[in-house]
Amino acid sequence: MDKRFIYADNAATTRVSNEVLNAMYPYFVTEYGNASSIYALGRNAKKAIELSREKVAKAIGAEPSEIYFTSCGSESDNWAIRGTCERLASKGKKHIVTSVFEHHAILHTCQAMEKLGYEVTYVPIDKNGFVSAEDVKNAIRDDTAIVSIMYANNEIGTIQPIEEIGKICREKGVVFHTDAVQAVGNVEIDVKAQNIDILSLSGHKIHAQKGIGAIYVKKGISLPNLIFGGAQERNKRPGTENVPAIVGLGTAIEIATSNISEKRDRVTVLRNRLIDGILQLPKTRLNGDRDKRLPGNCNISIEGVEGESLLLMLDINGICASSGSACTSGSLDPSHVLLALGLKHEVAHGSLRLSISDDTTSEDVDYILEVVPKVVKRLRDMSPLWERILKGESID
Amino acid sequence: MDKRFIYADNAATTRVSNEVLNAMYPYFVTEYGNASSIYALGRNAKKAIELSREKVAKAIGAEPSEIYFTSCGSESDNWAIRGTCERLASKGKKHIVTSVFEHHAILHTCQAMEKLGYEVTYVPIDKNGFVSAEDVKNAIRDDTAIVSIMYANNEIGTIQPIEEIGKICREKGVVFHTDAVQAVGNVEIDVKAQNIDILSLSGHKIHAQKGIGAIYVKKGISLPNLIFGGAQERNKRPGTENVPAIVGLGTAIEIATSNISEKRDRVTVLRNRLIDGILQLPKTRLNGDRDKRLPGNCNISIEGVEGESLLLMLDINGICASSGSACTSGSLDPSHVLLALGLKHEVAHGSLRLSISDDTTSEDVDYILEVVPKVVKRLRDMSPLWERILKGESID
Amino acid sequence: MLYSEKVLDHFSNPRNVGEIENADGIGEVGNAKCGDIMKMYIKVDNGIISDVKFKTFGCGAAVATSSMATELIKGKSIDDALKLTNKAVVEALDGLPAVKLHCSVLAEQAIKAALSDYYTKQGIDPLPIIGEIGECEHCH
Amino acid sequence: MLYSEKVLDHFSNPRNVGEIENADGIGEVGNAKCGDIMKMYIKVDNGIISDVKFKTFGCGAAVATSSMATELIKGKSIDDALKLTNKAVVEALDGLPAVKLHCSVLAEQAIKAALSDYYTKQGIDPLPIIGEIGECEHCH
Ligand SMILES: Cc1ncc(COP(=O)(O)O)c(C=O)c1O
Ligand SMILES: Cc1ncc(COP(=O)(O)O)c(C=O)c1O
Repeated sequence: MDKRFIYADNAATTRVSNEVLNAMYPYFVTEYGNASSIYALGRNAKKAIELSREKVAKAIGAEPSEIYFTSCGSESDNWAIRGTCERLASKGKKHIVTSVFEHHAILHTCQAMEKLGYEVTYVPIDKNGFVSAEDVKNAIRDDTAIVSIMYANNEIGTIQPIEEIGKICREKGVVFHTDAVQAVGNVEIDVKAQNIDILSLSGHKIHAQKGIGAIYVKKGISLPNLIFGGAQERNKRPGTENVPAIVGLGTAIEIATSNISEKRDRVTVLRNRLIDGILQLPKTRLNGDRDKRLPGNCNISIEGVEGESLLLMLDINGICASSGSACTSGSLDPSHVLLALGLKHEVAHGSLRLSISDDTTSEDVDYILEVVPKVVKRLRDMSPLWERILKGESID
Repeated sequence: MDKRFIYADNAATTRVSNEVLNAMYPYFVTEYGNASSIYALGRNAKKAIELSREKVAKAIGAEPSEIYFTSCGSESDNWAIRGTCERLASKGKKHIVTSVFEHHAILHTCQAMEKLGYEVTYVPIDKNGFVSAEDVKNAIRDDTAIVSIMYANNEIGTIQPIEEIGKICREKGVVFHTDAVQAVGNVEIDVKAQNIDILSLSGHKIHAQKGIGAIYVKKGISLPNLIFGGAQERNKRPGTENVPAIVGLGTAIEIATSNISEKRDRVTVLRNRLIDGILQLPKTRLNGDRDKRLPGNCNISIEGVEGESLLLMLDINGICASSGSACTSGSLDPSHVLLALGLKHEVAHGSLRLSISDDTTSEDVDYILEVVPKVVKRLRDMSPLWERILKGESID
Repeated sequence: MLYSEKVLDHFSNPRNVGEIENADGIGEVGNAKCGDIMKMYIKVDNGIISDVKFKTFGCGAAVATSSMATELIKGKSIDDALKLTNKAVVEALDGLPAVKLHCSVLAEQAIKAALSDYYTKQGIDPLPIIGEIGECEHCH
Repeated sequence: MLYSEKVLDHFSNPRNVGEIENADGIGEVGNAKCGDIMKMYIKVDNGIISDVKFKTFGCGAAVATSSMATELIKGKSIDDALKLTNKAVVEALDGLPAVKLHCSVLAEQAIKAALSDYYTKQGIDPLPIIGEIGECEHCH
């Protein structure tokens, strides 16, 4: 078997597609004007931004005037939480509802709010990786400023009951934010039908550039600024507009949302082959529900193997993947998502996330399914735990 | 005279240079890995970021560990002010010293701090466009958290006595921040020699992409986060790193600072020709000191002419320029910088900022000096004020 | 902020720029401080505005609305000219950015001011006919 | 977080992986919860570590430090092996990321644990010779 290069970490980031790069290109070198400038070069930039805003709006069923560009998904998340809290502070709303398995952009922002005197309820997830709308409902209090539940989880890919939660929040009159960074382009989103008040998205998960994001804020909600300065983005987000990246995001989101269902079917078939193939290895388990998950997401715990070395070994074989092990982030704890799912530390340490995209081919899947068992065998052979695991001994 | 296209608004933004675009390119389509990922594709991205950090550090005399990448100059400015205030809040420091002619990223942040109970002293500028170090000294109080004075002004280009102010702040034990967005690449900066504690810079003023900035924070100062989330930038600035833009910034700053003095001499000659040429028109005045200004900056008030129509008319003739009129920003007030200089509203409305770069040629200057007088004549002929101005009547 | 093609056309090639010697009515509105002054000159023959010219100090929209307004009243009766609203000027220009709407108000006021001057010169009190012209609320 | 070429080499091609049947000493340190376990097997002949093997469950640095540590003590005297510090392992690997330094500590401890076991099997109290091995402070 020849060595191939397979990028199977699309949940971490994606390649900028050729269409996107082509769309961006002129804004680097010919249409490089400042979008606030009055001359044609500036007006062209401005027009391109507004066209992109329309595309982003259309992709999620919003109005262009409800979209603001930001520098990333994390900024959008921070802005949603802190802006809403600030806006409602004078009304005595000092409580936040979120879930235990949100992205750190939400969790660490909530922790920062706790330091400022806010109370945060972290609703749990069940063993399939779902937040229950009922739990959210019960968590809402009179002083709840915002409910923030992610649309789809970045590690285990489970898609949450957003419409139900949206309905509950609307009934209770509470602002509902969803981090849809992983969902956009994979799931049909309609902010109006789903009663979403604020939504975060990011370009680099859908083949646009890193460092560009957007936030949808429902008309009527005036989010105080997170960053102050010039009049860009209708006085809401200063900084000379990143025109090429904005144009790229518009292009990318249009492509990503134009044929979701067809793409989903195709990718799901490949993804299921991956899941089924890897689950044939002994002592493995799928993390997150099998069906209600992002089409490209495969997350499997492989006992007796540590995540980082698994990734390095896959890398040597040309496969880019991710793990529930948070080694790279400077922490030794395994992923909070897998722990929230009820996994033991040692199992969580040995998780493998493969996230494929529309570019992934059937041959890529064949290759992955050839390499993973070999690599796992090699690491298990090297592991002092593996025999004990096979014997059913406790390895705590 | 043939129509040419001349971009003379480099203080607003710049074209991405070919060197920068070439450096960025691979990080869009081949080296697109997430810099936090463990596999080679991620490690390469990480290495590129660290190399860029070294270049940025070197350009201003800092250590790489003192540099954090941000999404723009505005974010850096916000972070400097708000982070420092937050850090020192427990010490009862509730006072900020800045100047009247800062960029809005500073001024509007200061206003936001005022709403939170901070007091802000806005030191004035003199008629040549300088902050006095003495005024800064006198403004510092026991409870001053931070002094923020821009390195060079974006409208009139005047270069401030940074070293003197730095010395005063160091003596008084007050944190000194400077917004060097306009200065980097034009002026030799040495944060250590100049006693600068925090410095903001932005890529798009030096031929890198829009939407990338950096902040220098002196070792020992731990700035609380402005944005919370992942572990990127040593836990200080989350969001998947914008690798291509960061690489571009490193490339751009290396080029911009590699031959400052030679470039300055060349550009200054052209800039002086522009100034002298336009000042030959009656009823004009140079804004800002003639010598201690950014090499590419020419800012002249032209009585009897309104800024926006001047810009539109220049645009028709292929010249991109800017004005002290803030029309485009949705405000009808003329620039706070020109008013701070003591200009009357009606004079401030009629200002022209030409900001040339290293790419500007002598022929470009010839062309500008041919077009500007024609356009001014046309607008003055159309203006009901011009005859009155010539007669010396008051037009208030 | 984006100008329509029409606005840019009327700015680049403004119609009816200039002065009318011995004009029958002259009106000037706006002020330099706020950045816009419009001066309108009219010639009236038998209740018809037979000629109109303007001079404007101001932004692109100020010039374009002046130009369009003169076009819209040239050859029209005084009555029709008095009925010209700023909205009609804006529509004729295919719209104006929100922050520039005040320029169209100025254009309407300039016409009224010129007609007011015309009536005054005729010895007729303009107030019952034209009403208070007021000042642009953006400038004060 | 970047690994040196040496670390990547020792990870990809770890030296001395495996077990030694009838080893003279076996040491195991770390725990699965914290993600790293190292098990070291040694064969001792006349005070010389004539053979050494390891099995490791852990990250790239854990594997690489195990591999490097075995290389550094193989053929050495027990005395020399006891003098091996985690710092020496790190240096031999051209450095480790700060968050991975604890892996080198584990490697040092694994050797000590194996030697401790060796002494115990010889009927010698290892404590005065080797001292307390302690636990990795990162894991507890
Ligand atoms: C002096 C100064 N500070 C801050 C900024 C803001 O930089 P950015 O557009 O990257 O946010 C600018 C330019 O826009 C500037 O000229
Ligand atoms: C669910 C989720 N939220 C937020 C983010 C942050 O996005 P960004 O890297 O653009 O800041 C990510 C990805 O990193 C994500 O997967």
